[in-house]
Amino acid sequence: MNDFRDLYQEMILDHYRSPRNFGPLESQNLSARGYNPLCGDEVELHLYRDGDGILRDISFEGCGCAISTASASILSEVLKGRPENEVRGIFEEFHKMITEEGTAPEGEGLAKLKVFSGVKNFPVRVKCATLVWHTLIQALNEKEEEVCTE
Amino acid sequence: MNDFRDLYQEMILDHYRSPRNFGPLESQNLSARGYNPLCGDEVELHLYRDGDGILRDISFEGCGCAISTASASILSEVLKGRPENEVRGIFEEFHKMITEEGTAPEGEGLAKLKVFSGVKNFPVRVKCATLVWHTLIQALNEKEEEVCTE
Amino acid sequence: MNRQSHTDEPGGTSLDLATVRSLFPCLQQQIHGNPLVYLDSAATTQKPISVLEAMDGYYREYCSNIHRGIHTLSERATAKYEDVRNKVAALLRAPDPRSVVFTSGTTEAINLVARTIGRERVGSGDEVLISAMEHHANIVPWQMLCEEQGATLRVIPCSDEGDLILDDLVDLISEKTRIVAIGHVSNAIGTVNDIKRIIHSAREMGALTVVDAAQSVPHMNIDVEDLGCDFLAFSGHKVYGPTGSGVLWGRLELLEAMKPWQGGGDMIRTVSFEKTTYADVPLKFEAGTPDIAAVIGLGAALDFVNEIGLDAIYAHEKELLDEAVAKLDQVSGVQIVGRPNQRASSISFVLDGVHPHDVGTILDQKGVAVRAGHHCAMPLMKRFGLVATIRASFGVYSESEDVDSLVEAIDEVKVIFR
Amino acid sequence: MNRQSHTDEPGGTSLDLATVRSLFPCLQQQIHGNPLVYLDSAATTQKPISVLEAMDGYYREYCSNIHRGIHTLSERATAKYEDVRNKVAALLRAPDPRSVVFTSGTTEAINLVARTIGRERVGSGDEVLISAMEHHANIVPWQMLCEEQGATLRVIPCSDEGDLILDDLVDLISEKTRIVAIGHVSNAIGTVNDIKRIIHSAREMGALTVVDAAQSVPHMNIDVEDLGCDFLAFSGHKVYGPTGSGVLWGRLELLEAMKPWQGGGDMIRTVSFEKTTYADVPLKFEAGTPDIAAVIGLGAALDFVNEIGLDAIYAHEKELLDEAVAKLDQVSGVQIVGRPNQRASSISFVLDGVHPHDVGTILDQKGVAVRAGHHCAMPLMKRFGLVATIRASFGVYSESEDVDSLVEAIDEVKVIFR
Ligand SMILES: Cc1ncc(COP(=O)(O)O)c(C=O)c1O
Ligand SMILES: Cc1ncc(COP(=O)(O)O)c(C=O)c1O
Repeated sequence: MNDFRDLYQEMILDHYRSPRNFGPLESQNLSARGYNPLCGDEVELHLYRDGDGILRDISFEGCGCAISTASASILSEVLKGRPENEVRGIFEEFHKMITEEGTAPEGEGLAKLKVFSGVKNFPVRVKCATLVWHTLIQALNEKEEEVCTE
Repeated sequence: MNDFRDLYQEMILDHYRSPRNFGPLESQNLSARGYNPLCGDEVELHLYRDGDGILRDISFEGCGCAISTASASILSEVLKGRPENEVRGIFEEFHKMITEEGTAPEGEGLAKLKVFSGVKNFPVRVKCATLVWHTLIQALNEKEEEVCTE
Repeated sequence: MNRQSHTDEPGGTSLDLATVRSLFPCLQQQIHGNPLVYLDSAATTQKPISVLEAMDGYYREYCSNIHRGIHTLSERATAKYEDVRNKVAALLRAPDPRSVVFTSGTTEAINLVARTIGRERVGSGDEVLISAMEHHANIVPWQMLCEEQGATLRVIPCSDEGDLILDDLVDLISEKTRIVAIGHVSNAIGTVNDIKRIIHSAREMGALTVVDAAQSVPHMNIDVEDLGCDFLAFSGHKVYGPTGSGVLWGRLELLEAMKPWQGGGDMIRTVSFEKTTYADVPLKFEAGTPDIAAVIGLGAALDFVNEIGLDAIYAHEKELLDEAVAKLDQVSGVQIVGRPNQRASSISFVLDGVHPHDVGTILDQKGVAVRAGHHCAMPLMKRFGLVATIRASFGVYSESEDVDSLVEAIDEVKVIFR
Repeated sequence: MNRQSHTDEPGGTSLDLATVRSLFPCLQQQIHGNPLVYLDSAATTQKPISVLEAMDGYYREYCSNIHRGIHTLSERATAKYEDVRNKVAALLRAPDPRSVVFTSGTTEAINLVARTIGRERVGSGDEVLISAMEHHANIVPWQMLCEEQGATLRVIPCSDEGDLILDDLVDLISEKTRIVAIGHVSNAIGTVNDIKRIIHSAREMGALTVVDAAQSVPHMNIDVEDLGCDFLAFSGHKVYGPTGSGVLWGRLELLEAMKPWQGGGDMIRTVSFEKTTYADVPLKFEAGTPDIAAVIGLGAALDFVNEIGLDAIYAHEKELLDEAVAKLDQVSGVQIVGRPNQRASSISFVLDGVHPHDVGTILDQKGVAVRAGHHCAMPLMKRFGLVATIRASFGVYSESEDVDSLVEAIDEVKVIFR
């Protein structure tokens, strides 16, 4: 049996109740919107990427369910200050972790992402956890269309 | 088991091979067309009804399968010279005979219709046996549309 | 025609629930170690064994294509298929089985109407009226039609209680109104609408009326003559029948005058490259090989429903709905969405501080199957300022214990999200 | 994606016919006291037990609606349903499963194309090209489209042998030709058409190509990339699957650019009364609750077909078709309609002095199930100066004894009609 307590770990609930980096971003120079038709949730991601490709600042608005909100909140904390290339690699590892038997992304400051490893046992919730990540990639690719996790 | 020999009685086969009253009718003052989408067969019925409502002459063209051809041929023989009202009554009895446990139409000169009693055991062939009859009623009612036994 | 007699005493027959439940194999299972509590019947009902056996019987004993076949298997299949038309006509108290068109579901039935007579009747500047609580299946086809024809979509508003506001009906329905398409029962919040009144007003102004009966046919007796509507659509899979079966009932004279929709086999009388003539109703609207097995299964489903009786089903479900409302009202943090005058099928609610999606996941872990989402009724969600709700919906096999399991599981959610 | 390997040696696997036949419950019966000889597979095939079990499994174990459901049953059903998309893509060697749209059958698939991209591409003065041997499903939708748009329907003629005459293809396909819609295998006379050549010519002139593969998918390997077509349609019930299942495959970029057809749930992304946005392909084209059970059954049918292999099926059926042609040629009075270069699925014939309908009735009494009629191909019948033929059609379970029973029963017809 998959225990839903693996899914709803304390850290996730905490970020759900008090999301970090929530709100608009004055310095923003990149942004994108994502939509999850399953829960009806929408996220808007704001980024400031400097000339060296470093994500200097990240914030988000919207979201809804605990998983997608916590995912956005933790993403914003964990990725702030990292270079774009590294961020793309982290998403790949993160995606593996929650869909296949992959391990959590390794590296300094990434331990928090491990709280989402329980999502693997809840396939319909994978889209909730990845919505903000797909939106991030969309923003980095400077694509206009809204991301949709259909 | 329903024996198909009950269906294909000698008289039916005879009328199929040599249909009586086949061809146009010079004196015609009523006519109608009927179509059976199941076998693709079409029948055109020609009538001469006199002022007293007597069917003085009957002929047909078209048809196709043994049952519908024999039905048209035997109808033309059996009904010639009968008043319209009687003819409608005969159709009702005929219809009962080939769909429910009705007996054959009684009356002088109607015995031939009995050869169709075997049709009762072949429900999909009922339309073949009745096509010309429905067409007859259509002609008597002076309706324009083609009859279709859908 | 094979009409069923309908008793006048609602609840006259009381339901033997244990026996009823034993007829549904899918209910006899555990989910994550808990007995399945199926509260998603508005999405699709479970199917009794008799329905599965009817379909299996077709496939094992007389599997063949219908119409125009002269061999024994085809003859049997055709007779069985056509007999279901009589059963549907009897269910809807429709005088003529030829007015019953088989479709793949409610959605196809509504699209058929919009794309045939809808196109003919609705022109530039005309109006189509729907309500604020329609399912997308009764919004999008009309929206597409209005866009194509330059017509306007108007909407009967919904009160905070979740009832349609009919006071201004005279303003909403005018000579411009060509079609009024209304859901009988809301799949999202369970409101039973006073469609008779709406139909009456629409007819007075000469508008066509279309009833989306997807959520009423499974729960209450329907009489199309008494309602006075022109078209009525429902889905077999929501009334204990198979997926792939559905019905469009229409007034015979309208169906006869309508152009066909899809082209193909069975819907034609004769085809040549120069000229094609169409079959009579209902075959004119049933192009191609229909879902023969599903229609035969629908026949068995209607037999099942008739055996218990829709009055008994309605009474049983009403009792459960009342009980669920009362018990959910006791749970702190639960807000029921809509307090309609009359309710059938469903209850929607939200839980303070927890997203419906999270509620759904945890309930599922407890074996309780509910829907969490917009229930294909986004405009209604918006009306209530929500993006999603949790919906519990009931069927003939639902029992009081299901309500208790639901409430217990919600308590568990609250523990986690405390 | 779950691609099957395809052996290059036709007939390399030889078929264990007794085992195959034992998988089909409906074949194990007597008709009028004679063993059933089912020679009507072109109308619909019999279904193997595995298909019935797959559907039954859905209804008994995880019956629920799909997409947007977050409970376990819905999750299982969604995964099973979506997995069949992969199987269909593998069957057709389609690179992307999103290019597979589930429909209720070939008829709906062709209508979908005609009503969406057909409407957009075909205007006044344009032409649509079909062939003289199309099934009504691939005639009537184009005829309706041409009539509506003021376009012209043109027809590739058919030779006395029953082959399409392709010599004048350059004259038939011009810049005016917007769509070329061709049947791969004739359901009426069994011709395998050289569609690759036709598609090539059509593409050169910029016309869209639509393949009616209803009678080819059950009998031969198909590779949509190799064929080069834009759309391809088939019916599940003709390839050992359930009624109600069908497929439209289309080029992804075309599907993506196309407007949706039917409106409803599942095909939308967001709905408001002001603005509705549509889901991505393939869901954009799957409005409403699909025939979930039938799609799951189709998955099992494709597994069955893959296990035997279409090369082996083709080889087995070719042997039987050759044998049937040879034996029917020996029966005096029998005239086979069409002697095509390559044949699959069916043989049509007439018997001197006996109407096909009467032949059909007597054959049925002997347990031999054939079709007698126009086979939804009236223009082709007319081409041969006939109103009807008798058609014997074959499947993987057909055997040499079936051919003998057919010939014996024809002898009996001749005795009666002597
Ligand atoms: C060649 C061909 N095209 C189209 C169809 C129509 O298929 P369906 O009736 O399953 O939609 C058929 C089957 O009758 C066929 O044989
Ligand atoms: C009120 C209402 N209308 C229409 C539909 C659409 O039915 P289907 O998906 O069976 O076509 C539904 C079911 O989801 C419904 O509840």
